[in-house]
Amino acid sequence: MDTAPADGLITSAWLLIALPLAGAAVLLLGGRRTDRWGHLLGTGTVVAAFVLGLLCTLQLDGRRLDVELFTFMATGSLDVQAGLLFDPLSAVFVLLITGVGALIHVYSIGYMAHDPRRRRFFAYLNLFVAAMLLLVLGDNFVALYVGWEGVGLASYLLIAFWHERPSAATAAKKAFIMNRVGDVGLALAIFLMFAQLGTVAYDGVFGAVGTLAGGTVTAIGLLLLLGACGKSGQFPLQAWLPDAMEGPTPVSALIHAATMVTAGVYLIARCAPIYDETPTARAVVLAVGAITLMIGAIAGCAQDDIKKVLAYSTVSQIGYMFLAVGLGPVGYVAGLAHLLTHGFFKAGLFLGAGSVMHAMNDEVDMRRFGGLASRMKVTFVTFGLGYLALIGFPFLSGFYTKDAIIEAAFDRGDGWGYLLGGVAILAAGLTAFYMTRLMLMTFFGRPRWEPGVHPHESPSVMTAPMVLLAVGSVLAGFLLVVAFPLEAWLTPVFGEPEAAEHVVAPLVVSILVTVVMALGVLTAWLFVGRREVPVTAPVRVSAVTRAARRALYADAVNESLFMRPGQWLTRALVFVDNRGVDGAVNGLAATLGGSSSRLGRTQTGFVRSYALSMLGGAVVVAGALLAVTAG
Amino acid sequence: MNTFPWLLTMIAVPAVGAAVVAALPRGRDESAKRAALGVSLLVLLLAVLATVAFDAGGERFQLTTSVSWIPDFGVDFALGVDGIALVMLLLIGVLVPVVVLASWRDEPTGHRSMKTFFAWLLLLESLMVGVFAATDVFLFYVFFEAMLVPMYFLIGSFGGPRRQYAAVKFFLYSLVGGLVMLAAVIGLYVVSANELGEGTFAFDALRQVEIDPGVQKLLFLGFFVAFAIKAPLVPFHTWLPDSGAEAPIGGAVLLVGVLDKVGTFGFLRYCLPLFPDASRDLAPYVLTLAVAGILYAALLAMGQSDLKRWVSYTSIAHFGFIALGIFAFTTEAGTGAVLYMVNHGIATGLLFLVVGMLIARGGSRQIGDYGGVAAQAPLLAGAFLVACLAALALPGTNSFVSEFLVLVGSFPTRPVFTVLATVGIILAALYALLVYQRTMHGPPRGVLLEPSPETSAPTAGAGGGATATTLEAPAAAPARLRVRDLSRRELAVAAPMVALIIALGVYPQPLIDLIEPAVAATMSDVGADPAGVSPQAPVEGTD
Amino acid sequence: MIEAPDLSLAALAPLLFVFGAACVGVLVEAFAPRESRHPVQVAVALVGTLGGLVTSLLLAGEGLVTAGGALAVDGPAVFLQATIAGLGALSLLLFAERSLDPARSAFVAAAAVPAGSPRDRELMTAPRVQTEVYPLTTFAIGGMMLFVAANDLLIMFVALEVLSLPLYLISGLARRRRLLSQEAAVKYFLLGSFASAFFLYGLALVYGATGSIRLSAIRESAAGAGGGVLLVLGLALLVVGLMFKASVAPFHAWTPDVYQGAPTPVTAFMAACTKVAAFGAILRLLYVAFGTSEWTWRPLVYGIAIVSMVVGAVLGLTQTDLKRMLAYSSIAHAGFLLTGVIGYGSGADGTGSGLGPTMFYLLAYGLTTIGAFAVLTLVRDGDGEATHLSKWAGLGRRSPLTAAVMALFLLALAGIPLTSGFTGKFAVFRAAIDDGAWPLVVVALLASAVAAFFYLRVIVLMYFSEPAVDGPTVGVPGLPTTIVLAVTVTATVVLGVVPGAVLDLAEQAARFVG
Amino acid sequence: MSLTNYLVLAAILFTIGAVGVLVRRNAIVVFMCIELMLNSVNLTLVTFARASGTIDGQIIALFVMVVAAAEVVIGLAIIMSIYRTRRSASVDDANLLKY
Repeated sequence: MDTAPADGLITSAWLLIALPLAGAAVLLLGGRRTDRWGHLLGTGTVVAAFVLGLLCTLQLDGRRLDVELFTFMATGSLDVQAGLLFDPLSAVFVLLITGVGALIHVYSIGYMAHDPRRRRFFAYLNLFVAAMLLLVLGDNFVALYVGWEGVGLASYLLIAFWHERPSAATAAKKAFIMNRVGDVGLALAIFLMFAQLGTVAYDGVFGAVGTLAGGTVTAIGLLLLLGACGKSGQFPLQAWLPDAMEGPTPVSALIHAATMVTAGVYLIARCAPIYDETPTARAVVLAVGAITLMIGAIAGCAQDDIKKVLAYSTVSQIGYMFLAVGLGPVGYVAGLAHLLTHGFFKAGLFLGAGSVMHAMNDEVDMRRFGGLASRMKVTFVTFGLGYLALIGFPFLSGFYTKDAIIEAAFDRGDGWGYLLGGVAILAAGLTAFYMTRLMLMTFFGRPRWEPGVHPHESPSVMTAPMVLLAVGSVLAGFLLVVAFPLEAWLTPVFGEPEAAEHVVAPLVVSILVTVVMALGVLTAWLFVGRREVPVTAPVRVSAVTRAARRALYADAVNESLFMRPGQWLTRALVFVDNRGVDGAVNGLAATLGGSSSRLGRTQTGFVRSYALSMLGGAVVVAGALLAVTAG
Repeated sequence: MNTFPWLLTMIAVPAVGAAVVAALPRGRDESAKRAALGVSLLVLLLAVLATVAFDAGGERFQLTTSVSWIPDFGVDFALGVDGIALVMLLLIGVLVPVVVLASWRDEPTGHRSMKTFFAWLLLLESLMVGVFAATDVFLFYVFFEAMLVPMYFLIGSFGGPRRQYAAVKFFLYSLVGGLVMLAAVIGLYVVSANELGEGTFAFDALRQVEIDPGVQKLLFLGFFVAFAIKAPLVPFHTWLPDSGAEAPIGGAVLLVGVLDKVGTFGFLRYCLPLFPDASRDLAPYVLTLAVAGILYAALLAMGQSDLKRWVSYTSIAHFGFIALGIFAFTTEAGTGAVLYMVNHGIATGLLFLVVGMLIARGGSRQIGDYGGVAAQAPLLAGAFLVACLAALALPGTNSFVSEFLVLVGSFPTRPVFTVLATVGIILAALYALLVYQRTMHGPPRGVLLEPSPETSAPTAGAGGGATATTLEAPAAAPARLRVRDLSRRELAVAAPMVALIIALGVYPQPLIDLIEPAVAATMSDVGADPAGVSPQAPVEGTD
Repeated sequence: MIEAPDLSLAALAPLLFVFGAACVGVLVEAFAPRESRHPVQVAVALVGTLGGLVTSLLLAGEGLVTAGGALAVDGPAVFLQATIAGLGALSLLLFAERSLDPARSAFVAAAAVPAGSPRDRELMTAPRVQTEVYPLTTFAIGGMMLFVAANDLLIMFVALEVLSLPLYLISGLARRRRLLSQEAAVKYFLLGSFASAFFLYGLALVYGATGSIRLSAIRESAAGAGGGVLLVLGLALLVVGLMFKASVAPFHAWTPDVYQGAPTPVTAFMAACTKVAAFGAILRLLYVAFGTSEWTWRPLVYGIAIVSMVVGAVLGLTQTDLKRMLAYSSIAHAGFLLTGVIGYGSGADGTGSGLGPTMFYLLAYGLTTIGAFAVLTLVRDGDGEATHLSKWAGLGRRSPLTAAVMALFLLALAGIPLTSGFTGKFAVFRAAIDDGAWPLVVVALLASAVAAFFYLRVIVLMYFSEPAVDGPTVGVPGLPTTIVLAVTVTATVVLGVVPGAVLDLAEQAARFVG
Repeated sequence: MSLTNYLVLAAILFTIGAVGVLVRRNAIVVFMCIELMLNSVNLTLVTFARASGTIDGQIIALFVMVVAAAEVVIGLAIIMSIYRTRRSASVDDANLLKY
């Protein structure tokens, strides 16, 4: 796989990043005077980027094109060029980001209409899009890292958009910090590459990775994985993602469902050449994926906050993707396909949730919903389609992509394969359960609204994107797997797919999955649908439920393992620094002063004592001299 | 063009300016300010022109001036800059006008006239230029010590409540270090006299002297202690939080931004080239101090309740990174370290300035006395955020470039230390964002809160807060902040710094090109490959 | 048949000038009418000292032994004579200041009148001023100049007495706080003569050991015999006598009391000139007489230097009276000077040794310290000078110029670069390290760091603290004090910024003969 | 009779004088003790002069006497003046200056 210099329109691929960045700059620097048209500009830049991206993609036909921009930093043997790599993989992401991004921008026009800080909101959104595009377009790891932390910043700003709310501010900080933990892994991986290969460019690294010792490659792979876990909310760094729902709902849709959180998957797919060299690291990726998808699914079953449910669902869906890419060549495409479809239906679901909250005065507790189907038809339908797509209802997008992953898992053929496949299927059942529960609690049953709440359908500027995404959720799977196979499109990146001989016939898998899914739906109906939903969450519940509600105690663990000891350590060190280090110095000064005044006492003022001291001195001097000469 | 004595002029201009300002009649503060601003801008212009006259590819020291000063001591008044010194001069040139502007409307403690303040400031600038431009060790020492006096008066006369304690502490710490260094300076002279027959202080001549390793260690330590106190490295750091907290904002900026850089500059300019063997032997210990400092100071920063002390501790952590970069002995890390000196000067400068603006509004240094400022002073909050992001070295800000270079350059030779240091970037995120959240986010609270809660129509800044709080926040406090957002003058202070932070974060290469040759030369002095750690460099994991 | 000893009047010119002036002064005292005495005396004294200064400068580069070998008019002698004459002139100017004290003079009108008696009180306000101080001081200066040129122990002893006796007297002549002044005189006198008794006994023992008191002769026999017990004991006692004058610990006990009690101009005179003279003698004794057996005294001086630096620096920390503080500072400086003496270098004539640096240090220190005491005379309250630290609070606000000048002197004493103090320290430390005495230098540096603390404390008081409510008034100096301040300030700065020329002089002068 | 005895005697006298300075309170007596020390030195000097057969010793002794006389004049003057003020010649009473 070799890169050619870019040509034609693609030479201006940098505009993809520049446009939204310029938008952000204008909106931030322009201040109040851009308030009136700020949102339009913000949306415009992303739409423009989408169009450009589309055109570039059409010109691409399977090449890997490099856009050299300028020297970022070059000293000694380190040479970091600011350059873009436009290849099928990045093209896919460009389209996802700008496409879904554009829709969500449009949606936000309506959603944030009443917020006086809407302009800044769009600025941040643009900033995010720019950073995300840099992340997927950069042609070296440093560029990736810059985009990587750039999206982190944007996410921080957007989660904390309503920073008057302490919860929002805290959630934003938590997200940033936990991402930083991952970033350390990514950074160390880069250092290791430079130390071993003397380069940080994709081509250089991927070209030479074969020459490295196995241990080193594994180390690099694991460090990269750490970074991926941080960004994608995977175990053990998953705890920040649900809290991130403190941000405005469009943010949750764009950043914490469709695009940013899937960066980890992108990273691993992009680094396929590295992971191909190290089965160990791949195994860890698999484990992480499997664990996370269970955690997410279990936690999702017990949440009452509609956005939290979707958040945990995201966590578990990304778990699927990790599982896929962890499977190696057979899984990359499946994972990416799921990533794309997930991008559609999860974004749609979030937008739907947003529309519901919009109607319910930003109420998020599903126990306060109910019977909204009649009041909000468009939302209900679009949301419903997204729901079906997510649980993998036959022939909707989720069905295709999820099955592909599960098949790939089984295709490993060994015991692990069956285990992973089983887990995946089980999770599919759980997914069906919690999503159905969500549907029932939200749209069906008797209204349990707060007094004074008058649900109403959202304006068309909001519903239009929902409709489009719903369409996407329905068709995407079919299109990407059957009509225009993503596999073919990505061949230049991942090479020819070897025809996998299936250990379990795909049909069997599909049926199995569908049955389990049906079971999930059924149980949900039995538990939630049949009886009245209590307005306040029941207190006396099984340990399992309690654990699920608290997301298997992830936060508790983090607190007791890191936060508390950290705070204690800090307090201790402050004491040490003041009393110990500084105290030593001041102590020395005090000692000098004390000895000074004590010595001063010898200056009694009596002539005779002075004379005595002189005589003593004389004797000492004489003695000393004699000693010297004698000895 | 190179015949023009740039450096001499850059020393003379502010010195004369100081004299003029000091000579102004009492109460003429306005004119004093204008004069100070003019002079400092002139110096900036000179610095830029000097940079133009400087040929990055040329020989090591350029723009040199040298006249015999004290022949009996073999001392010359020799000036000259390499890339490292030059960028520091640029930093001085940038910071001083900003500081002057920032101190424009300060109401100093007591009834002291601002003109004295600006006179000291300009004198300080002159001496700072001198300390970086000196190529004669004796001359360097003279500037090194003389620099204390203006800073001592800036802290002592215009500082906070505990200024006397802080000033004396600052002076004594530096003096002790300086005196130990004096011993080493003299020793160096004597050694050179024995080696060359004729004693000398000229840097270039001294670099040729072969010094016996044992003696090297002693002399190295002499210099090292002085620089480690200045820089400051843990455990020589406790003076900085006091000075940083008590100094007037302008003084604090120059103290942390430039003065302390003399320490790290000294490592690079004097410790490494003059005592290469000792540097190599003692590097592990220095690196231990450096990394310990990164983690220790970061944790301490989290524990601070005083804004200015907080900034000081973050700086101590950053100095750890600089020291790491210097003593890793690779061109990449060294370049990164020098770049770090500049970037830290700008970033922490902005941090101090913004904190100063906040304190000017609230009249309190306690973090706990502020809250929810962002709601009403978005510009202030924005500037603060940029400063915090630069402090945690976010990509896109200048500090990222330098921190990345330091770490990526240190990793091949010193993996263990580098990994530990890298953990420090998590702590950096913590201490920066913790304080940002406490002061800027959350519901309005603290000293800026109006005693009488009034329910006027929310201004644009607070409106979002209004909707959000009424909708989500439990029992939105009726009491409102009333914070002036940045004034035009304050904008003029913050804007250039923010611009520099981003510009140098996106396109640092020009500075790197200035710095690299000098660093490479230094590294070859300590026997490292000036071409940098070549790929597949044998990784000595034995540190 | 005795042939007259050779006598080079030219070489003796400085001495003749000063002693002549002193004698004239006595005559003036006897015959001139009282009202015209003061100006005349001042004039005579100044002419004498300045004459001494000029002539000794003309003698620069001279190097001969004269007066039958009793006097060595060589580089160090001439340099130090010039220094003493110059510093003496400055001190005399301080004596002559009449515009500061409401009683027109710092000296008591009639020393014989009991302090506090009615007569004393009426004299307090009388216009009558006392003029005996001028000839007395001139004699002292002469004695000092003789001291540094003495080439045999007897002359040294005589010179010692000639310089001491007038000092005993004038330190008791303060116009205000007479009790303190008299007490200072008594203490100084008793301890001083006690010390000279030691010196004398040492002289006797050396004479006994070597059969001669000529320094060169002593050197020969010391080199030959390596010095018997007698010689060593003699050396010890001589050193004690001289160290006392130089106020080196542990022979410093008198210094704080006398400095505090004596009239400030006299203190200035003692602090500057006596130190120069004493160190001149020490250098000559150690280098010329015992130069060949330096291994005997070097460890001793090494130790004494450390003791002196530490005692001076540490005890200075807690002083609350400025004059007392400066006394301890002078003890510490004596230690620093000894580090210069340690730098013995090569060759008994002192070439390439600490001799030149030490002499430079003496000059620099003398000028600075006179200046500091001159500032002290300006700051006054109800009864004379306000020397208590607390009175100086906020002086920087009340009279910036005075405070600035004082700050300069303090920084110089602390040895901050670009002041004469730094140049001097650097020079002597370099000499010491050159001779391998770097541990001593490290101690010295730490000591000066400690000492810096109490200098800083004064600056902190003057600038960083609020003015005291009953603060002192800062008198407007008359012409003499103004001259002194101008000279000392200039010297302190010049010797710090461009010391080259003077360092050269000192280096060229660093040649002992005889 | 050996000259050593004279030296020893002189040494003893010197010591007596020194000790006297330390133990006696009256300023006059203290001063007399110092005179005693000086005179013991004179004895030493003449002894050595005799031993070495030179006359320098005697000459020095003469000088010393003259100087001592001068010292007496000065000393008594100072002591007198303080006595008249304090009405006491005890050196321990002069104790205002200390620490």
